[in-house]
Amino acid sequence: MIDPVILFFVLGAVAGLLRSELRLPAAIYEFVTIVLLLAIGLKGGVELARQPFGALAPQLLAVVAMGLLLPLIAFPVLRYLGRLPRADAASIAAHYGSVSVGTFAVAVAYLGSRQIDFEEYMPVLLVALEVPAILVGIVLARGLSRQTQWKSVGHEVFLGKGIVLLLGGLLIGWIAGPDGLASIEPLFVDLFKGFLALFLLEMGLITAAQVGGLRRHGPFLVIFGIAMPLFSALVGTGLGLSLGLSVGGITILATLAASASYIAVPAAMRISVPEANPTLSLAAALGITFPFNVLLGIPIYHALAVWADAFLKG
Amino acid sequence: MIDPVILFFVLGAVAGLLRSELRLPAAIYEFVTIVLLLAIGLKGGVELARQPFGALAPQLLAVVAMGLLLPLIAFPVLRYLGRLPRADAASIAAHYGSVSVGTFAVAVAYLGSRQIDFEEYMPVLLVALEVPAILVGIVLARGLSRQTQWKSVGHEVFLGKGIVLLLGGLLIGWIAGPDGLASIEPLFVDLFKGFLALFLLEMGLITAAQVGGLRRHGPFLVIFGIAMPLFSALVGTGLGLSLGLSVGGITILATLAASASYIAVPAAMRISVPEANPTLSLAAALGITFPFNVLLGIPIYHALAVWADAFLKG
Amino acid sequence: MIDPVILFFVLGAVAGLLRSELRLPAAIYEFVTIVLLLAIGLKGGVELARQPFGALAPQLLAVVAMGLLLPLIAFPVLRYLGRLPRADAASIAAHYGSVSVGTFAVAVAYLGSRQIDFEEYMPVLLVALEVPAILVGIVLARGLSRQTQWKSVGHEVFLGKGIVLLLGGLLIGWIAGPDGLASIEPLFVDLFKGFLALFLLEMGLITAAQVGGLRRHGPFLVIFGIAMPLFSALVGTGLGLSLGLSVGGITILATLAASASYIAVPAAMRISVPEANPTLSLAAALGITFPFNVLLGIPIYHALAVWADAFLKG
Amino acid sequence: MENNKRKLLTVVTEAALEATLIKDLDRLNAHGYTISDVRGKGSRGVRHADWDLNASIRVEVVCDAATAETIATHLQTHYYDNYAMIMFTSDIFVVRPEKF
Amino acid sequence: MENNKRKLLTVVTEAALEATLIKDLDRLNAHGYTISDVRGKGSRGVRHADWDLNASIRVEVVCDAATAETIATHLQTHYYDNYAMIMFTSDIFVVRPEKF
Amino acid sequence: MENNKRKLLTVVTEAALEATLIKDLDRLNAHGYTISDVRGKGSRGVRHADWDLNASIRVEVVCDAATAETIATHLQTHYYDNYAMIMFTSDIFVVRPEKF
Ligand SMILES: Nc1ncnc2c1ncn2[C@@H]1O[C@H](COP(=O)(O)O)[C@@H](O)[C@H]1O
Ligand SMILES: Nc1ncnc2c1ncn2[C@@H]1O[C@H](COP(=O)(O)O)[C@@H](O)[C@H]1O
Ligand SMILES: Nc1ncnc2c1ncn2[C@@H]1O[C@H](COP(=O)(O)O)[C@@H](O)[C@H]1O
Ligand code: NA
Ligand code: NA
Ligand code: NA
Repeated sequence: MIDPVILFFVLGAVAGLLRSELRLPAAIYEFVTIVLLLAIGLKGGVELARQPFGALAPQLLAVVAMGLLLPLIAFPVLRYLGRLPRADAASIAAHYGSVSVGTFAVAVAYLGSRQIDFEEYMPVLLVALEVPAILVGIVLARGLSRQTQWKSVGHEVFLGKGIVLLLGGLLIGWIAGPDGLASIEPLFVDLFKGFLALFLLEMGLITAAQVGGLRRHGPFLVIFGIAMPLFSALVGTGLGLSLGLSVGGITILATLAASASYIAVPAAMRISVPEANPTLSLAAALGITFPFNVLLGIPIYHALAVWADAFLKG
Repeated sequence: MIDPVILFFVLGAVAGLLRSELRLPAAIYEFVTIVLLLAIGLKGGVELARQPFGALAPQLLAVVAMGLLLPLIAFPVLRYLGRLPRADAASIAAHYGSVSVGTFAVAVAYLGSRQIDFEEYMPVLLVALEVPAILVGIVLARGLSRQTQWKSVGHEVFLGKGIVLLLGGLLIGWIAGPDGLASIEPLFVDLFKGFLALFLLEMGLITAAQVGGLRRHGPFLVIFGIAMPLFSALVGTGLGLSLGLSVGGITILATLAASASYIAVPAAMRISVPEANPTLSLAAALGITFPFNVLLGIPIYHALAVWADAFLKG
Repeated sequence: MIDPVILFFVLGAVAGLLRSELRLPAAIYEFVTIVLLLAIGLKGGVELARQPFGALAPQLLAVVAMGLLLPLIAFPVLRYLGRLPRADAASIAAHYGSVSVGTFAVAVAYLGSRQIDFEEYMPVLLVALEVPAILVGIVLARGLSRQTQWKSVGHEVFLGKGIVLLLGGLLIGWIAGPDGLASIEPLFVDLFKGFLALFLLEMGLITAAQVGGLRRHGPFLVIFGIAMPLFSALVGTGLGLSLGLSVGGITILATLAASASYIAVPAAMRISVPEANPTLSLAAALGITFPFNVLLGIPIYHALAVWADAFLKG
Repeated sequence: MENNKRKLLTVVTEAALEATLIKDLDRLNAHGYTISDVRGKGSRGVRHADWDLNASIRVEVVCDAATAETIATHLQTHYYDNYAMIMFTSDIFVVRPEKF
Repeated sequence: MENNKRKLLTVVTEAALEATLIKDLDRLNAHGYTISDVRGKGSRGVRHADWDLNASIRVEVVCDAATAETIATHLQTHYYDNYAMIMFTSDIFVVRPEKF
Repeated sequence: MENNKRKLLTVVTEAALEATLIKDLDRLNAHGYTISDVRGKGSRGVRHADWDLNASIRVEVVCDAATAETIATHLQTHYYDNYAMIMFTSDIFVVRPEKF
């Protein structure tokens, strides 16, 4: 059974490819994004309240290490196999080391509609994975140059909309607890999938608009945009196994690893590594990897998690 | 008992006439419209899944024929009785041959709050009725001239926001089925009437702004804007009877026939028949016919359907 | 237990002070405001339907008298203690004599989550309190000069968004009654606190932006911004007691008295008393009084109401 | 070609003035105007449009030099002291000069 | 400094024309364009952008005088009669003239 | 009348640069600026504002010729190579020249 939110993505993509005049107003796309980010944070925060925070430290460290590692693997592939200029290779590597909140939301919806549980602190890992790859990307592009204005990079990265809303939601959920949140659930829980559907409709339209970029920049990006998430998902699966996560948790962690950022990282790269061509990274992250993950990747990562879990236990 | 959504329309109209500064931001009006269009499509799609699609073919054909016929009747009335220039007569005829989604939604709400059932594939007929009158209008204005860029007309007409969202909703509802849609019902079902209320609030404001246009263009438009929907409703009632529809279905079909487009047709006419004065058609469709249908027409069409149904059976 | 909506306010204020790029699009802030205003009106209207309207007349008169009195007390304090120019003193006095719908909504949420009842016609008093202080403010600034264009002032004041939506909601609720409104409750009732949370998030951001204004205009405004609502709350409590209101009703009336307008009054003053510096009044009303009321004031006014009620009965 | 020379008068000011300005322009014989939403900074501080009272508009009027002068003087007299406002004119060449 | 002189062609018209105008500009050799949403009033009445058909846009094209002339003539011939539209040009000095 | 002649510097560029440009303008002695949201097309392709990274802004600064020159040079040096950006100046006449 295909989840209807995926069908909204397909509708958007088809409408975009047919050059329909359909468009979600920018303010509405922003509204939907804000509600989704807060909802994800709130849900994670409520769960955090149920368990000692300290217990999360090892997971956090391991996941940050993965966020540093993945762009370091992607960079030489892009630079030498893809023959991309240094700045472009660094920027794309940063996109793939970081995460996509939209893809995370689809994975949550996927598991939810199959009633598969997962460790509910996953939003914390989502937040932890957003930033490290950005720093690696900047260093890969510039070296550890003095010229980089780390203070303003830090401001841009840690006070961007995504982090503030996710972290803010986490804290509010943590302080208010499940009872406190009951009164705002109609907006942040009941409407979650409806808003996800609208979000994916617009994502479909945006994805379709990236096709031009892809056509210009050739087949390497297409292959990279599929191979890299598959590889990263393997890394994520391995990490999930060794952290002792449930099948649901492994699926989510693999999805996080496999997803490529298209909000926080592009904005940060545009300011910090301006000579990188944003068309390249967005064509790959949005034009290939996002639809791949949403349509095929998540079921694959789930199957992988089931298999790996059974294999280990068997 | 008067439906509260109608009261929102009255509130908007009164606020507009008093020149209040009240205004729904354009992005919100668009948002509300998008959700309503998708919701109507989704609901129709779910019902389509329950029955063989082929069975709809005769209804579809009959309804398209009505969509071609109505503007052909309206045109000579406007041209010779109303002494309107050819382009204006053709454009107004196209507006009245096509349909208004807002009026349809009010009729659905009207029947819903009276627990009157209707054939749930009505949204399919809604889609089918949007386009034919536009083509008739263009031919009436231009003849079958070679100059008309039918390709770009077709693009404009079939890939406009309205058709894409209605058809897209239909397809998603059809594929996902009732169970699949359960998770997005809080947005597309539970909020339907609330969003309809906001939509009608803004429609009231827009309607009030048409009064100036009416004052300038005289009493003929006022009479036409009431007489034409009454006549069309008779045609729709007759067609509904002969297709064997239920009382609810006849009411809806009569309402569709009686309603005048104010989204798809104005946009298409502005591009395809630019010499037609849009103030005229909007003053009639929005300033007269929309409020008439919403406040008085729908109850009348319902009474007519009850009477016709009883008469036939009796 | 702290209400989560308050935490959204804190999140917004902190994000604003840290100069995060977080921002609610203007259209969404407007959307949320419109829904809240309508929701408050609808709820009040439903209750009005349950009781004879005439019974409200004494309450209305008393409350209007309070709305005229409070700015007359604030004015000399601002003018002579604060040494503010006449126009500024008059304008700030008008802000504090009028009311803040956002503060009212937080008080309603506060009582709601503690299951404390209050007289449900409170939204009527809210409407009644919006306007008188504006007229007093204009007269304080100008005298009863002929130059004042009372007609356009009246238009501005009575046909502003706030009054139209509150009054419109009241009327719709009154006509439609509780059963009629059932179908639009998912939007106007279930989502109320979620929308209030988003509203307070943006209010936090706006409040943080007022800090600059405060820094420039010194400590007098800070003291006034806390002392004035405390004093007004005493007046409101006394009035509530003498009108025989319940503990909940006294709390709301005290909150209304204590709150300072930041929508209707600033807009009216900008046009009618343009020489008043809007930075001053907004710094006080938004930068000090709004957060004070929301974070500390409402619990204080509630405690005061409990004490006063017990004292009187004991 | 000289007879199609006109003035473009540009005013950037508070959104709160919009309705008032429109009435003034009608009275002062402007044949039309174009308004857009903007944000900015000037001597009266930052106006970043995050909410109603902080929003700004740009008003543009195409007209002859005398009308531009009249309007500019009127606005300067009535609003410059109490509102965030700047104003400037530039030379333009219009198509269909009879309209302006 | 004279070789960086160009024309700025400004068109204010109905939003419904946007897609059509973009195609025209591409065909008429404009190297670029900038569009913004506006509202306003002119000989065809008030256009206050409260909904789609009532919305207006401002289209600006930086180009040489000959291109400006061509575009202006094309728009005047094709749209002036049936659409709310005004048009004017002004003299500007561009940075990096080779772009335009 | 000559002492009220100033320059209007217009920059159309990526919305991502807004915060950076504002800091630059403050440092380079612009007394103010006006920003509006636009969409468009240029040598770096179509920027139709459907989402953040694809959005453009128009920045306008009224200032004297020397300041305009300084700002234009600064922007050209720092951003022209890596960002979608065009820039031009025009002559304007300001009301209350002491403000600029
Ligand atoms: N030098 C300038 N260049 C461009 N726009 C300006 C300038 N000065 C002021 N403005 C605009 O005019 C508005 C009002 O200016 P002011 O009255 O100086 O605060 C500001 O918010 C800006 O949008
Ligand atoms: N004199 C004018 N000054 C500035 N803008 C104008 C003027 N006349 C018309 N406009 C703008 O151009 C649009 C179309 O003008 P029109 O075709 O005269 O109705 C109007 O809606 C205004 O936005
Ligand atoms: N010839 C032009 N006329 C008007 N606007 C232009 C022109 N060229 C570029 N632009 C605007 O400047 C932005 C950046 O241009 P570019 O760097 O050439 O891609 C474009 O997205 C347009 O909004
Ligand atoms: Na990743
Ligand atoms: Na019809
Ligand atoms: Na008060």
